[in-house]
Amino acid sequence: MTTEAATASSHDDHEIAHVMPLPVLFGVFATLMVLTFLTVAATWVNLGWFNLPIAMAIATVKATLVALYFMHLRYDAPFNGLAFLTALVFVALFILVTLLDTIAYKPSVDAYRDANSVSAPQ
Amino acid sequence: MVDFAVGTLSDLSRMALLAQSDGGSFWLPPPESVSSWAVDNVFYYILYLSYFFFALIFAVLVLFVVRYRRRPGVEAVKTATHSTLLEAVWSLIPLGLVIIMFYAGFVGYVELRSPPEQAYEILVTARKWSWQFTYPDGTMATDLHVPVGEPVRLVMSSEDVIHSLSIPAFRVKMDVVPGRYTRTWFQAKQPGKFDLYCTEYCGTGHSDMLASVVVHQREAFDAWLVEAGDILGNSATPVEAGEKLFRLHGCGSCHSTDGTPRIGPTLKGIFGETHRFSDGSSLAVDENYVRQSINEPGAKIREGYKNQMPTYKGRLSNDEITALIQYLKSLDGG
Amino acid sequence: MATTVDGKTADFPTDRGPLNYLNCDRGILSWAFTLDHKRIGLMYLISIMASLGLGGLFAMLIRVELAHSGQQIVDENTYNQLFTLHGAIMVFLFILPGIPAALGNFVLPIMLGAKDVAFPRLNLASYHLWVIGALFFLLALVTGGLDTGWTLYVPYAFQTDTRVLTAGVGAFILGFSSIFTGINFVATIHTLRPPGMTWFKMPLFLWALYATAIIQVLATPVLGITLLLLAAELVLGIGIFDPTKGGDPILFQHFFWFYSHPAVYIMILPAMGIMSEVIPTFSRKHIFGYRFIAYSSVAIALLGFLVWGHHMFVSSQSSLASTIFSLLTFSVSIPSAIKVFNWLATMYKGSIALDTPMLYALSFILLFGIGGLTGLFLATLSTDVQLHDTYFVVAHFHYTMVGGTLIAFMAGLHYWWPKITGRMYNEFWGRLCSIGVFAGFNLTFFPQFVMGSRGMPRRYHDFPEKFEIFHFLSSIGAFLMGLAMLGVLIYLLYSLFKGRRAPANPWGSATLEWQCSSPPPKENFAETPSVSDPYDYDHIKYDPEKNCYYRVN
Amino acid sequence: MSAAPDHDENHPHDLAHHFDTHRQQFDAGKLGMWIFLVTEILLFSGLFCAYVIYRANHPEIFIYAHQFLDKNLGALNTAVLIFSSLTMAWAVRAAQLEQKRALVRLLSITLACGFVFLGVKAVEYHHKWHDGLLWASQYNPKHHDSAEHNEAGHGAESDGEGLHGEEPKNVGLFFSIYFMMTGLHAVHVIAGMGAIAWVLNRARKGHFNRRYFGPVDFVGLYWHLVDLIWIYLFPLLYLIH
Ligand code: HEA
Ligand code: HEA
Ligand code: HEC
Ligand code: CUA
Ligand SMILES: [Cu+2]
Repeated sequence: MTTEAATASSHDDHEIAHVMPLPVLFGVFATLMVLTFLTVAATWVNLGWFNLPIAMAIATVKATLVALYFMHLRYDAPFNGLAFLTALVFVALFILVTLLDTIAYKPSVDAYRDANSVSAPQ
Repeated sequence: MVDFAVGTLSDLSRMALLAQSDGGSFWLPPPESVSSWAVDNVFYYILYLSYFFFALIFAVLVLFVVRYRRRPGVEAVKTATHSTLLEAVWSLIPLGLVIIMFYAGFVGYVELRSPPEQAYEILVTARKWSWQFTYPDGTMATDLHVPVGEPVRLVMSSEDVIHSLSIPAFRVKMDVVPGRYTRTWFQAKQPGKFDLYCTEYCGTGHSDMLASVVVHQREAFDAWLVEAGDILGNSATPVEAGEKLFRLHGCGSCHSTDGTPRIGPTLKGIFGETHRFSDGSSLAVDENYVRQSINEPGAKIREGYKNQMPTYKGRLSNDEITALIQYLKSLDGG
Repeated sequence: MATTVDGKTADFPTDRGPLNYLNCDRGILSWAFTLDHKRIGLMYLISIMASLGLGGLFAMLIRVELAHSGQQIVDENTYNQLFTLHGAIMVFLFILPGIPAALGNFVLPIMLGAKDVAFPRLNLASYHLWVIGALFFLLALVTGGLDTGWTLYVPYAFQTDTRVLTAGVGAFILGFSSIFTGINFVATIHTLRPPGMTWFKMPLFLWALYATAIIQVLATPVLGITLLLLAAELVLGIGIFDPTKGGDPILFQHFFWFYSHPAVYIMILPAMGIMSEVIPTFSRKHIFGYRFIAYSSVAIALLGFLVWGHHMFVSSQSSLASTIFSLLTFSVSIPSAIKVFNWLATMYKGSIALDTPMLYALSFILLFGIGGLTGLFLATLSTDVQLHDTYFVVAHFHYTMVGGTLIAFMAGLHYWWPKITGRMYNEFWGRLCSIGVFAGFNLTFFPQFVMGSRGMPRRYHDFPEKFEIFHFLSSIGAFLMGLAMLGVLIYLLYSLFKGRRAPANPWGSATLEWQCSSPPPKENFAETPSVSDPYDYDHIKYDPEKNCYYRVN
Repeated sequence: MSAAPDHDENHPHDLAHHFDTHRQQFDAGKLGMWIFLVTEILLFSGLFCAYVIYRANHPEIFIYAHQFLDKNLGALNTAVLIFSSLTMAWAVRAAQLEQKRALVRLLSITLACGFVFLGVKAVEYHHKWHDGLLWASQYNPKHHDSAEHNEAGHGAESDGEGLHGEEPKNVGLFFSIYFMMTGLHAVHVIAGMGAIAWVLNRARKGHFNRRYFGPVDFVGLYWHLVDLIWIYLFPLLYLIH
């Protein structure tokens, strides 16, 4: 790929960003489609609670592929990837801590609901 | 200017005196519940640490400013631009101190959040903008009466927005949240009367959402409970009973008795009036209509108002409703 | 016609270059659509000072109402609007954009030695969004006000008749304005540093702005989604936060504080950055512990995300979560402590000049010290039960936001005023008013600690007799402070017309912005400035004749 | 040495005045875009948080309600978005290699995919609207009294067994979350399409070359993020067990 880019005339001669080879793009696309099919297929069998982690795992593989190849992260300045990961870490923090709290106080909500089970008018 | 300074100084000294005069310290009101230590001990620990660090910073700052103030011909002296040791010292010392702080606060918190098994349970209902305390025998009151020396557990819920029950003398504070129960507890040390505030902002009447906590000896408490429970019996007239019920059940938070509309229509002088309803019908107000309004408020919605009134079916007996009706009728004269 | 002052021979230290950023283009449009970070910064500065004035006006009305128990000038509903609007305006319009968008915008590229921020158009958009957001706030103000408290807690916010939706839209837009500033600062600091300007050659103000930008980028979007969900509730009734529809009002508080706690560090970090410039300059001493201060900014920014639940200790948040949050909250106080002690150490054996910026800086150390130390009472689980939602909290956050940020803003404003306007203000009045602000401030808010710990709840239109004395003192103090602030406004305005022309480097600072003329030329530097240690004052010498400093190499 | 002139000959017109090289300009833009994506992720985090909390505390609502979503349409839209991501990534390549015709074509295809996605979404929303499957305050399901509903072949999922189970309380909350998530996502799709249309126009005018293709790349990043979020939305909303 480098040669292709370098043929254009210019004085600052190294390319500005990595150019994605077409086979990689197609390969990633095909994998994504297969994985999409797999997520749907996974719901045909009932694995109980296990369905959710499977679906999430597949989604995460897909997301990683998109980020690494379609979004060039693999060839990019590491800081960009770091920013992306940081975002995910903070999202996880936000969700997990809030979740922890809601689960812990749920009994006091349920107790009230059971005691006042005339549901509010809609 | 001098007057002002003198005045301010004397105000400041009054502030200090006033603080002492109620038996509390400059900072905290007197500790009136057995768990007050849970707050006070840590409070003073942090307070003295803060005095220390503030004094330290203040002293160093003044010293440096005086000693090293800029003078002609005197240049700054080059000193080290960093010292890992020094910096480690002044990170690690505070670190140790705050860990103690956290732990002491945690121990206190556990105390404040763990009522003893055998506690006297009172239900608290908060609504804009009044408190209602319901005792195990069904008695209701708008002030919180409790026996001295016994643990009391409050089980609280709100009918509208978030409120918060705060009794500073007992070091008690807990939000009262719609759609769930929240709990708190305390055990009063001695009889007396204390302030109870709503400390979560809840709208117009937030600063009026006050009540008293009255701590009785056990016998006096029992007597109070009997008396408070029998509203019809301990009132001279049905009208007086009706007025008490009106207050206890918080009707006044939506209805005025002086003619001004609020969330609900005023209840002054409604008897004999003809009211129109949102479905277009109309009716002359009589005892049956008022009884229905209280038992099934949604049946007829007064024009211009929303269906916001809760039902009182099961909460008010027939006789109590009769007393309420007498009271409402009495408003006509005034 | 050199635009850098690189030796005693430089011919114009007291002379402004014929063309500077202020007069190079004329006409209102050349301002409204300028891409110059200095002009944008200046427009921000004027705007946020107007907001400060408006918020301050509401504060004065609050204090009049609370001077005595019983109703003084306004009824309950109006009072509720007063503190809400005071809080909301001060937070969203003044203090969050305050230092970064106004002073930061002006100074950041120059300090860095760059011509502009990385995305000048985004910068302009940020300002335009600020204006639109402010207009929504004003719209809410005139069409029915807002009475929810600045925290917008539900379900009250669903039930009030006031303009929650309008104000919410305003705050949403202001959030984007803040995000744009943050994105710009991160990208600028990463990619526009000229040769020689390494990360550890950067002035600490830039580290502070960088840390602030991290928070702006990571936290503000959560405010956005919170407001979006609030709006969807008001318009559609989606019920996620509404207990009558099966929703959870405490969840709203988690959302709100996930943003708003980090936001308090958006307020304080840039203020600390200003301290790290002003204190070394006026002590003529190298900053002590550069790296610790730099790292502690980033540490505060990141740790600040772990503590939001300390606002919810008595909200019915679970004890488990409360315990974790309390523990983590203390972690933030360590980097703060490091900074305070390092500033003090910087002054050791210095040559301390008590000019106005330095007086504010010294006030900052004392007042932020009190504000931070009282934060420890609130971070502790059991004491917070007593103190939550009382005036103790009100006093705590005024000591940090006013005693900390506003005072630091004043320090920065006076410090960079000559650079921004090209004029010197009157030093005598400057010192006098800074003392007035200090005294008035303490008289206003110190009594509030005492009444707070004794139980006085916040957001109260009226109060029991026993708190009378505290409230009265507080009101007196507020007027004193208001008066001093008015004095500041007057002598600053006066200096624009009658002030002495400012030299390039009036204070003897070593950072780059003092190497270009006052006010700076359009593209900051015609010659690439020489980058060296930003706290090395050996090369900066005083010229008593011209009453300014020059650089020797 | 006067103030820097607005244009000098060494400074190309597609390099902004405050940058020294194209590379610096590109890196700054790319970093800026990534940080913007970070803010987008955190914007969505609130909705994911609401989702996780209600799903963890009230799984019955989700299990019951997801039957009303059409898996096939969801999968179709997933495929459409992934395909559009491919054409977008390819477009960036074309821009880098100065293949102008390919660039214009690929961007057009991407844009078209956006329309298809929105079209499918509109069909889904329409069905929900028709069936009263709306957010909490408007939730008013009509499935029990409309027999022709199942014959029309939508609504209940393809296994065609009709509805399982008692309706739990507060099912409307699921639809609140569903509409907020897919709605906000759709807004992002629309914004992305606007951005694509803008670069498409510039591409037609030949603005891009191997040193200046930043806008294509940045819009691409944004578009991929929109895809990435959908990759999670699809199993979370449509494929619940
Ligand atoms: C600029 C804004 C700012 C800053 C910097 C801070 C800083 C801190 N805040 Fe504050 N806070 C607010 C603004 C701010 N706060 C606001 C606006 C509210 C109320 C919002 C509302 O409800 O309306 C609030 C409320 C608030 C609460 C909730 C109270 C309640 O509602 O019940 C808590 C609880 O933990 C808290 C804690 C802290 C702590 C631990 C710090 C720490 O970061 C402080 C660290 C600093 C120091 C510790 C001082 C320096 C160090 C030394 C002098 C050395 C000695 C130190 C040790 C021995 C440790 N704050
Ligand atoms: C940056 C934030 C900020 C600032 C600067 C201030 C400044 C002040 N605040 Fe405020 N305050 C808040 C943020 C702030 N406050 C918040 C968030 C709340 C909570 C709201 C809520 O509960 O929802 C609050 C609440 C609050 C209360 C509690 C109300 C209640 O709970 O019932 C009180 C009461 O005394 C008060 C008083 C004051 C006073 C006297 C000042 C003084 O310091 C003001 C000084 C005066 C001025 C600044 C005006 C002078 C200006 C000019 C003359 C023109 C401009 C000139 C120049 C810029 C040079 N504030
Ligand atoms: C939460 C607010 C609220 C409370 C508490 C409340 N009401 Fe009402 N009330 C309303 C509203 C709103 C209406 C008008 C709508 C309607 O007719 O239901 C109303 C209507 C009425 C009416 C009919 C008035 C008319 O003019 O037609 C009567 C009588 C009444 N209430 C009595 C009471 C009594 C007695 C109590 C206390 C035991 C009480 N209400 C408590 C809100 C309230
Ligand atoms: Cu009830 Cu405040
Ligand atoms: Cu906080």
